[in-house]
Amino acid sequence: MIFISLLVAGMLGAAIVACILKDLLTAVIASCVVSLIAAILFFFLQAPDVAMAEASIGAALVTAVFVIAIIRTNRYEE
Amino acid sequence: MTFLYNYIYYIGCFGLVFIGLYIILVKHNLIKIIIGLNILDTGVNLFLISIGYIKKGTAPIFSNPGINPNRMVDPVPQALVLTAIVIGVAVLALALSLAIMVYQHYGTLNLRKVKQQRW
Amino acid sequence: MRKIFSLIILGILAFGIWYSLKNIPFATHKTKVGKYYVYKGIKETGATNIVTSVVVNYRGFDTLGEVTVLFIAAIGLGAILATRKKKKRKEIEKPSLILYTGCYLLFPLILLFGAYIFIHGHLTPGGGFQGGAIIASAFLLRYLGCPERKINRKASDATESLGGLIFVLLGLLGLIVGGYFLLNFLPKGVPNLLFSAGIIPIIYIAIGFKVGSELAGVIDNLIEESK
Amino acid sequence: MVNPVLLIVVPLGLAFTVPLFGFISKKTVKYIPVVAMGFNLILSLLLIPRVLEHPLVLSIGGFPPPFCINLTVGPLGILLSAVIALIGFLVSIYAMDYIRKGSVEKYQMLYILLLVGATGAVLTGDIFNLFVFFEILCISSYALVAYFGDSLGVEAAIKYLIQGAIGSTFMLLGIGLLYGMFGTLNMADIAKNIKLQNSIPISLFVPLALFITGMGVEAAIFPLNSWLPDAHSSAPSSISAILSGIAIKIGVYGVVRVMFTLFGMPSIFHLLLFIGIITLLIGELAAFGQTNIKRMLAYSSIGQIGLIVFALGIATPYGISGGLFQILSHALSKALLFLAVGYMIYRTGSMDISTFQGIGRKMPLTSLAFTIGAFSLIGLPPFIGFPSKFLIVRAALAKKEGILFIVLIFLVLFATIIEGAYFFRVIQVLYFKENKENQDKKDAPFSALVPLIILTVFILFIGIYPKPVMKLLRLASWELLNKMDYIKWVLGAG
Repeated sequence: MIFISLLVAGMLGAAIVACILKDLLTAVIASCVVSLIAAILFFFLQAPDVAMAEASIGAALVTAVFVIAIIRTNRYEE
Repeated sequence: MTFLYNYIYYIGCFGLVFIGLYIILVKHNLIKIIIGLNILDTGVNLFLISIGYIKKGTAPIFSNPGINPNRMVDPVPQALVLTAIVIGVAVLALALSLAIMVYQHYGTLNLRKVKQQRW
Repeated sequence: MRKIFSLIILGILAFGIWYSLKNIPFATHKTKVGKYYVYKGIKETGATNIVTSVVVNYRGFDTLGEVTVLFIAAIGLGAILATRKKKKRKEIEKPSLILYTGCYLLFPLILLFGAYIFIHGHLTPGGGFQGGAIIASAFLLRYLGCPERKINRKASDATESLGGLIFVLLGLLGLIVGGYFLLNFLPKGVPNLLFSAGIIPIIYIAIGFKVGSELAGVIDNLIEESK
Repeated sequence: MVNPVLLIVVPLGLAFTVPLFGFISKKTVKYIPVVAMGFNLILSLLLIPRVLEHPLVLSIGGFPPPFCINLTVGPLGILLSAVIALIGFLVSIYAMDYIRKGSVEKYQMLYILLLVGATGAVLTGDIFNLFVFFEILCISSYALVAYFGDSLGVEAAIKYLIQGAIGSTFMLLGIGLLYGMFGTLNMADIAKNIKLQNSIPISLFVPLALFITGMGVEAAIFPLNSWLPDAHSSAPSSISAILSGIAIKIGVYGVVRVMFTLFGMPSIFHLLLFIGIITLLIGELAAFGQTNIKRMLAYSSIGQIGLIVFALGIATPYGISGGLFQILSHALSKALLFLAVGYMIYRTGSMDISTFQGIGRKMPLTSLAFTIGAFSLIGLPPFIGFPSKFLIVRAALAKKEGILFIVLIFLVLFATIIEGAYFFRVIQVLYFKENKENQDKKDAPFSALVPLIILTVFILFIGIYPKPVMKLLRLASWELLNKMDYIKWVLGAG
């Protein structure tokens, strides 16, 4: 239980970091961490299918697409 | 401890929902808003899955014949979330391509400066 | 000002949801639909992974829609980015030998893993979407490591539409054979074997190919068009 | 073998084959939407008599209803799907010549899929499936708004996308809450479980509010409509016709279906009355001040949506028939207006109303179509707008609830006068002003005139002889008002 609480706290912390930071690349990595921890939580909630989808789509591909978009635009929030 | 057990997942998912909504409502940067959408989606998905959970449940897969179907978690929310994740990715990819186009036309990602049309 | 305003809105929303959640206690049995699937699923569809049987068979229409959504996103992204003015891009740095060889060797292995995931979708966790995403990530790796190798756009377009067509045609065959769209009309076989569960593996393989080529196409579009 | 599932599946299959046809010949591609929508039109016309006898409930996958997705094809569903197929068919003929820029193949695919989403959303009987089809509709319209890739279109599309994405997430949250409470996703099954008397508990009000917010974004009801004028005015004209004629109606359908069939409690319908009247006034007042013709039409769409929502909020059989009739009449008239305006803009190269001086003599058929559409929208006899508005006012008068309805009717008539004022201004510019620059303009090509003429014929015919439509509308309003019947169709008598 403590472990899950720590995971949830870490997830919310990463989300807040994604909210605060001005550097978009770091914010994207933080949102990737959110997805990754969410995937672990899915696994603890006995949903291996969803955990797999979240890890491969939510954490990997989405982050890649974000990073490509940031390369094409501007890295810093004005 | 029982409070933690009962509510920790709900706290996590609605925390994500509110942080996501806050980002969307407050920030002006387009990429930041799309990050907010992603976090919001994740939160809603987590909520749907935690609805279907059962105390000491097992995954809904008959990997060996001895598994008791009574202990399995609800498979429906998992199916819904699979759909929702894919839809989320589709919206996100489209949004990012539009963001690239906005940057090309306006030279900025700040939505306050992207204002050719008004009421 | 804006921050305070949005915090007030969020506060109202939080209050409402808190009230609703009191009716939904955590970790208890509450659904009759889920029970039905868990008890009857293996007999009615032959798939040991109940989530797969729900996704492909009981709620197969949703999955058809979901595949369509991804298809729309891939096409829409292509249509939008095609209007972009092409710019000359700086010379890309050549990857080092180790990176190149690593990606070159890993690429077929990841493809194989993705194929394994979606072929065994009805037996183990995983399925068309997860397998497709893994295949797309293999293509992403190849773009990063070996930038001069491109995917064949014509082939990937053809895969996309063939995957979708197979899904629709299987559904229509069910309509012709048994009078219901997406009826599982093939023999169910013995559960826990690879060749079981009727049309479920076929549909998941089609979805796997389709999702893989669509996501790879999305990445390809985003990377290519900016040159 | 006439099965309603073909209404969704055949166009979907054809959309998937478009790239394959594209390999063979690029020219054949533009006929595919015409074929798909023509098929849908014929099929839904064939289905109407059968549905009027008894509503069709089809389960997909061959399992009993609450355990699988089912299509519930009642009078309302078949009416709306016929309207979608009709407008889609005509606009696809129009677009054969109109869309030349960009990748035509992709346009045609997205166009078919938009209509597939709309058809699926009105036919389905499962709340999550409704969400999925809604997403198909929304995502393809985001992409189509930005189809030309110009700065205005991209800006409109990104604003539309952000609001729409928040809306659909809210809807998903609402679905999650309902599933957690009742453990089922079938709409009839949920409706059976919700037994409201006079007050609504907060725990049920929250999902209702989430649904209304989520679908209200697509329906453009009052506080959620800031995306609409941008999106409808920057899209290609054929897409503006579809978005104004069909897409926002699907949003209204979603709101109405959730409120009436799922929750079905009379005291919440008053909410619709006020939302409707505010939307109506804001839309018409904003339209009055516009100089850009497409923006003017877009604001007028907001106003008309307000009128539809107002009529549905009356919640008597006459009121709901009036609202549904208004959906039909607005779909036909607004599609006609946008299609006519499309070629005027194409010929003059500007969206400003003042550049259209003297167009009425040089493009007579297009201008005539515009005039008829405008008259019908204002509600002049003998066009289709007259019986629909008449029905709404009559239903509001029949509701004897003191001064409230008198004031509301007065506001509706006031909005109609504003509407008349700005449309007559445009018509005056078209016919009674001279301009030397517009001397050499030709009329629209044949493929564009055919849909304009067909729409005009429909507007005149239904306006003069509304009886066959009225029968269908009465049954459709009965379907919305009688939640018990709906449950009985799907789940049987038990």
